[in-house]
Amino acid sequence: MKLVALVLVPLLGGLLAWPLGRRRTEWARIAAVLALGVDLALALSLLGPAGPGGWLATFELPWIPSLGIGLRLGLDGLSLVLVLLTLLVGLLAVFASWSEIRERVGFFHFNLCWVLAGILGVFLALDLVLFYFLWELMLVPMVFLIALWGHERKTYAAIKFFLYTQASGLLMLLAILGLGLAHQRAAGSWSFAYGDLLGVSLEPTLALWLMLGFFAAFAVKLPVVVLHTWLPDAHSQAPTAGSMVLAALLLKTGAYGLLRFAIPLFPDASVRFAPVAMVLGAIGVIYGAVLAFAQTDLKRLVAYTSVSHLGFVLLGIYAWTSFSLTGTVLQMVAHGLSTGALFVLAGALYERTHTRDLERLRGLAPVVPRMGAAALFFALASLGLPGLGNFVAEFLVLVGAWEVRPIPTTIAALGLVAATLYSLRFFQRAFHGPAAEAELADLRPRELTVLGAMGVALLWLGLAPQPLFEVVAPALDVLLRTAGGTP
Amino acid sequence: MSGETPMVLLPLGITAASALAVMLAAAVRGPTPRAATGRAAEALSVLGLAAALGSQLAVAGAAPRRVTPLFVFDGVSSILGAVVLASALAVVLLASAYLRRLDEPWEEIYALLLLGTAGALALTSSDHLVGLVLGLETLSVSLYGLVASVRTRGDEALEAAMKYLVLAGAASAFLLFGVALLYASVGTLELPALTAELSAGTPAGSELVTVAGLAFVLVGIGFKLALVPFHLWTPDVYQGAPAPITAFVATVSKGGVVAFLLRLVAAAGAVARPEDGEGLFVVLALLAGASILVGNLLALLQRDVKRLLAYSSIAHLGYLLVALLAGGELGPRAAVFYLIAYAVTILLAFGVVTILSRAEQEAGDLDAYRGLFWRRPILASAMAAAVFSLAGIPLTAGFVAKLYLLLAALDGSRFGLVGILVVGSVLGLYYYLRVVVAMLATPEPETAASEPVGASGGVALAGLGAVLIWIGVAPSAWLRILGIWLGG
Amino acid sequence: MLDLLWLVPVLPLAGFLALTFAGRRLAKPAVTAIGVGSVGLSSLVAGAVAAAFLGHMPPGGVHRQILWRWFDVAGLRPEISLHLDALSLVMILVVTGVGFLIHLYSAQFMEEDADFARFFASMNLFVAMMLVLVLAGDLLLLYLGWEGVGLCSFLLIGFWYGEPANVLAARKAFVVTRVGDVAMAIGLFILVDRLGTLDLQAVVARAEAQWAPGSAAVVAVAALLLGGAVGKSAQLPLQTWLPDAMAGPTPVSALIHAATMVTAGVYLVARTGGLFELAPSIRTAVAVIGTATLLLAAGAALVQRDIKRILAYSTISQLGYMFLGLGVGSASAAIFHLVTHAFFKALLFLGAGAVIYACHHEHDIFRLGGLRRSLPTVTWTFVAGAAALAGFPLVTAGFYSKDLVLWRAFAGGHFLLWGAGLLGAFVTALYSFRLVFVVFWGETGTEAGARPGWRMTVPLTILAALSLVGGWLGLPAVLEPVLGAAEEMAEPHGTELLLQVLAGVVSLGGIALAWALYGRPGRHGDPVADALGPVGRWWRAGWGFDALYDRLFVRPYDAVARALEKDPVDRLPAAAAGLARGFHRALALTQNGRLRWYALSLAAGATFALYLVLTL
Amino acid sequence: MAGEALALAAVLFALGLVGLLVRRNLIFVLLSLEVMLNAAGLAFVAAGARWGQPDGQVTFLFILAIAAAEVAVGLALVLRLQTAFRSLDPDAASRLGG
Repeated sequence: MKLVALVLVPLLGGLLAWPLGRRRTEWARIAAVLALGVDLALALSLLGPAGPGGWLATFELPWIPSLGIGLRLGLDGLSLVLVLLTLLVGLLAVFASWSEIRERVGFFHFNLCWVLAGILGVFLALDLVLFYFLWELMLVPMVFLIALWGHERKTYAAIKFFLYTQASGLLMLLAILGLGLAHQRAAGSWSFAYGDLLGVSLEPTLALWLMLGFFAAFAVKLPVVVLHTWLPDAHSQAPTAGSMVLAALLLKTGAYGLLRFAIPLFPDASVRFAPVAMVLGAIGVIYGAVLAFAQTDLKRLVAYTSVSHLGFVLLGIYAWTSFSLTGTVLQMVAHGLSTGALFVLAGALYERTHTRDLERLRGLAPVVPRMGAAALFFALASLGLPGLGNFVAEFLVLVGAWEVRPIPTTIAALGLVAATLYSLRFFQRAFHGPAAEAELADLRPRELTVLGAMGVALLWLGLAPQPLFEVVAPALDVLLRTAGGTP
Repeated sequence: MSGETPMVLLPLGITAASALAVMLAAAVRGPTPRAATGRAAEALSVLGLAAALGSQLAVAGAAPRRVTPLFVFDGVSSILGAVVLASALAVVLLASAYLRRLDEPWEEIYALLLLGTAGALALTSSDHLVGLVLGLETLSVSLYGLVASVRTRGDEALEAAMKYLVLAGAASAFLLFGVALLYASVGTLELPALTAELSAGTPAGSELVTVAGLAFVLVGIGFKLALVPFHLWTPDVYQGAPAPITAFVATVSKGGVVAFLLRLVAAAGAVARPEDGEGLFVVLALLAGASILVGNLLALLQRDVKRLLAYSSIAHLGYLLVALLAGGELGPRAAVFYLIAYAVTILLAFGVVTILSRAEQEAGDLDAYRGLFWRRPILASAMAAAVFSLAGIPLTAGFVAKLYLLLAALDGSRFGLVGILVVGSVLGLYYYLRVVVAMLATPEPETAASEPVGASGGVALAGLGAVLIWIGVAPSAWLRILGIWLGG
Repeated sequence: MLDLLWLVPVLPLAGFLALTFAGRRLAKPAVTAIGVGSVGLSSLVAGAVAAAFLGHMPPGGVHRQILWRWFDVAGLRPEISLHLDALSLVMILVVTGVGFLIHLYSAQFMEEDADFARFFASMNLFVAMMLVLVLAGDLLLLYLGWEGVGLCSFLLIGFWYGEPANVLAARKAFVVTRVGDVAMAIGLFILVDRLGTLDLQAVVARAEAQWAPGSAAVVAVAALLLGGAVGKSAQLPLQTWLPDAMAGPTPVSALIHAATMVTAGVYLVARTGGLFELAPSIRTAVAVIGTATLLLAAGAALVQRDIKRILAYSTISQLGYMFLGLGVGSASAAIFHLVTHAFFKALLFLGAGAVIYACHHEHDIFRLGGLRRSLPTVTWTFVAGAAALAGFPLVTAGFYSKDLVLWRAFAGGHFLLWGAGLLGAFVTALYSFRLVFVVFWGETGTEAGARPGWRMTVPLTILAALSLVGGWLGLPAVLEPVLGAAEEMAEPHGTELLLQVLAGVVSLGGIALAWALYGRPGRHGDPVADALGPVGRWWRAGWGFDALYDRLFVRPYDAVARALEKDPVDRLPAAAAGLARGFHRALALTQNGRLRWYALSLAAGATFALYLVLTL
Repeated sequence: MAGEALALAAVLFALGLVGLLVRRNLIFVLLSLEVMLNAAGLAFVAAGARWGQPDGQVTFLFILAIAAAEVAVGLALVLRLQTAFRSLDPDAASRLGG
């Protein structure tokens, strides 16, 4: 029941925030904070020893019984970590948009809460149709966030995002239905339950096609290079909170989908596909980094760094080893925090200077020293400086991937140099050079709190990530065993 | 004929009687003020349709029963009859405010609406080619009148009506000629017997006649369903007709034809040996694929909302055809379910259009919807829900319907059509989203008048919206009813 | 006492944190107290630890302090642990000791700078990271320190970030060293993959147990670790960042060149000597790289005009000696040279800083001159440092340590390398005294302005003393238990003595030549550079490496990035959208509103349906 | 016999269709429509004769009624069209499109 509440609380919070925001804008913000805070407490209360199969909690209720579709939810360590990340980033996003969003505040928080609810649902769903339902559900409010509160090309970006994700989602839907049909033909009864579908034996060609259907949807979200071009537009056009949610959370649903569904459901097909995916991951690391280096729009730059960082995730997932999966999970969390923070900074800069153009942002360090320090810190996180979460994550991913496929791994490792280039370029372009002659307000306490929380979390993940690993380890072990992967 | 027969004929009877009553009311208007007659006609129609719907639901679920060689009352007719009646009721309710704003008498419109509904109702249960012809023509002739019925709509309506009359007349001629040819070659007009005969082998020497007959029947049906390449009339009629009439064309007139097609395909499928059935199926598959692609492509950059919905209806009927072609246990159910979801959705959409429109200046152009969300949030939300349902986004009926439809299509191994469907859906997402984005646009433009929703319109919108979400969130009750009524 | 070891890195780290978060609200004296005091305290603790360690040598000569376990994944359990043995002891003493002196000096040198607190924060972090690096008991923690010093070098080289050139130099330092770091990281991947651990002791032990000498894995690991070391220690081919690194304030150069950063590579190779022993080919490569670097850098140093650049190239060259020492299997000689070099190079940089401080930031040695009259303390301490660098026989530390390296090369049978080293020594003597004579003798160039106060002269004096007497420390004996005793001497002691004399003669010869060319009154110009002509210009440009890399890597990368800027992949969806739009336009033409055309389509459709049904 | 009648009906139908397509006067368009409908009626009668059933004739009666209704509405529209557009060209009214 707690699991249902986990999804419902933000939904209700959003429904509450909308009308409240018409009365007084602060009320909408407070409603959102309260809802997410309560939800966070709820999620934390689920921490505990894992039950059989690694589950911490499960829930089941029939939904469309004639087709074996149910409201099946389950939470294991992996889900829990992502749920906590979602709520944390969600809260921070509310704070980060406190002064940025001034119009239609109630509706903004409604959308924000609903996106978060959709994402939470995705991390919990254990019925494939329900998963798809929530997968699609989270897009619409996200589109609204971009289309309403975005920057100059918001409509273009919103529609592009919508089309990419929906089109790939349709392919996944086909794969889900195909899998359900295969189960129905084999077992004689309908079911879309994750547990039931895990065991379906499929003819190899069919399995490959179905796997590709899932992969398409997750690859768009992740994003995998070639399918990534929605991302720079969406990220750069969205408001700060939108960019945060996109980068920190929405992309992670792709990785989560691969971990939870694409590989365990089709282990053999995934083994066949793994070399391709790992090469794609390595290409993504480099391609994203080179393009990030080339950008002049600050938010676009950060967006391309996501392409690069999520390349590591793809590499790690398809290496399918303990090391790489642990690293992948950590990378998901750490990237969420570091990139989220960079978007907060970009938003703060935009709010003050009204530009995201690196050609025009110059020498800001003496003007806004705190912001400079924060930018440096998160740029360093982004380039994988040891001591911060991203390093441990990338290290584990690469170690794990190295055992499986050294050549793509080496290419990806070169991405660390490329990451240095773009991170330093970003930081130095904006903050170094002859001092800017502008009077700008430095980070305000609220912004400092948001960034501080993210920074502390990154340090914790970089220096003592063991508690996190202990939460996810049972879940990852189960996944590894399910897909018969190498340990 | 047993004693219960009148019961199954009750809905048709009530509808026809209401039509007569409205005509009488109009005829005896005499000195009473115009508005009073109009309202009386409206009340009569609402009551009549509600009663018909009630009786329809009351007789639904009974064992299949044949009444005269022309009609059969079974699950299909129960469901689709209910769909037709409910749609007609919704149209009448939605039209209320629009018609009351008119500067001319409007009670005849109700008479025509009721007559057309009766024709569509007849179609849903007709199991006989002559039944088909009768139902179709009753419906069509009413529609010609309806399209041109509002004088203040001006030249556009007139043009639309003329086009519709000539083209639909030609299509009827094709249909009739096709039926005649089939009759000539097979010797029966009853659908089950006809398909049985056909599957037993085409009578020697009359292959040409038989297949030509089939092809011409398909032309007639394809025209009514606005399938490509018989679709060109659709956007013009949708645009030219008064908004509530467009809603009627989009739902009621489709429901009856789909029922007949369902019977045709089911009958053909039940006896099909691959070599016989394939010809028909291939043609239908081509029509479906072409409709999906062409409909969506035509809608892509369309700026007039009514035209946009017309093109989208072309595509949606293509989707529906995919389910029909899938066959099996799921196919017909998916098709009927899709039709229900589509009817609810499109009624909601045209409901909003109707409420925003005056006969002289209808809310056609997308600009009329710019910033609607901030001016009239509830109407805009309803429109958004409808548009999302058309796009197949979760929480709406369209999502579940599309899911079910795809499942059926995959089950029937219609992979090529599924591929086309996916491409078409993606194209569709673009223009549906454009409508939503326009409604969210800021800053909202200054607008002259804001038309009141009216009580009956409000009730209809609320009901349609509720059903839309209900189906989208908890469809299992609906699926169960379908399972029971459609058997299997 | 040993349990206080953790304080050694933590104190400067605490200084960094305090200055970062409160620095701008503190008065300068308070900043000085925190910045200098934290490192000072750290050096005191280090001294106490050293006393305790040497007093009661722990069993095995190693003291381990485990702070916490970093993580535990699939059997890999890196720890945040401190590893104290003779090698790390020497290193922490040098880092904290020399580091403290440099901090003290900076307190005056940087007094006028607006970003005083930021400067000390970065310096403290630099020291802390270097201490983490040398104390790490686990290669992963070592890597943390390793990258940490890279970061700090970035922060400090680019300290005056208002100047675009400094910004570029800072980025260059970080990026070039990171290239090496990536190589090292891949080496670590192999270690984890094959050995399942990154613990320093376990790695060497397991490597010896599992890997045959010269096997592919160990060669690969050693080569990759060498890649890291080459980057940090500015050896060929990754030496290009160091000459530019002088863009930072002079104390920063002193810190980078003496106590921290560049010595990390030497330390790493010494620390993982066990692996290199298993990979003889790579060890030879170390020696060859060292020798090549020492010659190239010495040549470049000979023709520079910028005082700090001369010292920078001399650092590269001296690091080459250390690599030579490592390569011929005498890590203790290399570390010995590292220590003495730390003394005299810190001294030289601080002296150069004092000159620059006094002479209005004039860097060109030919515009300076005759400073021995106005800056006597600086002059004499600088001469002491230069003498140590030149290996002035008997009375300087540099002589002993350099000679030990050369002797070990000779004794190991690497005559060619020995010869090259000797040649390098001659050039070293020549260029160091070229610098001394041009700057401090001759006619007065730039007038000396500000006089250095006690906070600058005290460190200079202490370092001068250490540069002179540091050679008698007997360090090799302390280090040999850790780094392995030198192999049995192939030659009798007589040869060693003979070679020492030879080295002394070479050094004196170089100094004499320098006097002849630059020292005698009335001399003008730069005869060596003039004699070398275009070759000299080539050398002055660092043998053209910068230009080469610019063509080979920087410009192509820029070009590729610019070409990709608009993301060519984005044309795909654009093309798809264009296609759809084209279809839409074409189809929209059919909707022309004409009744007869519509009727025609009906007829055509019917015909088509008929045709289909007939043919199927 | 039935064959020939059907062929005649087909010819009539085709003539009607061609008339519909080529005539530039709405009155004649409606007439062509009548021809097509009657062709269908003829086919029904012929088919009924072939099978000796009354169904054909009955349907023909239906068709007569249908055709009458069509034309009635059609002529009404033609009247209004004539006043609105001052033309009986079927393509005169083509404002809708696109």
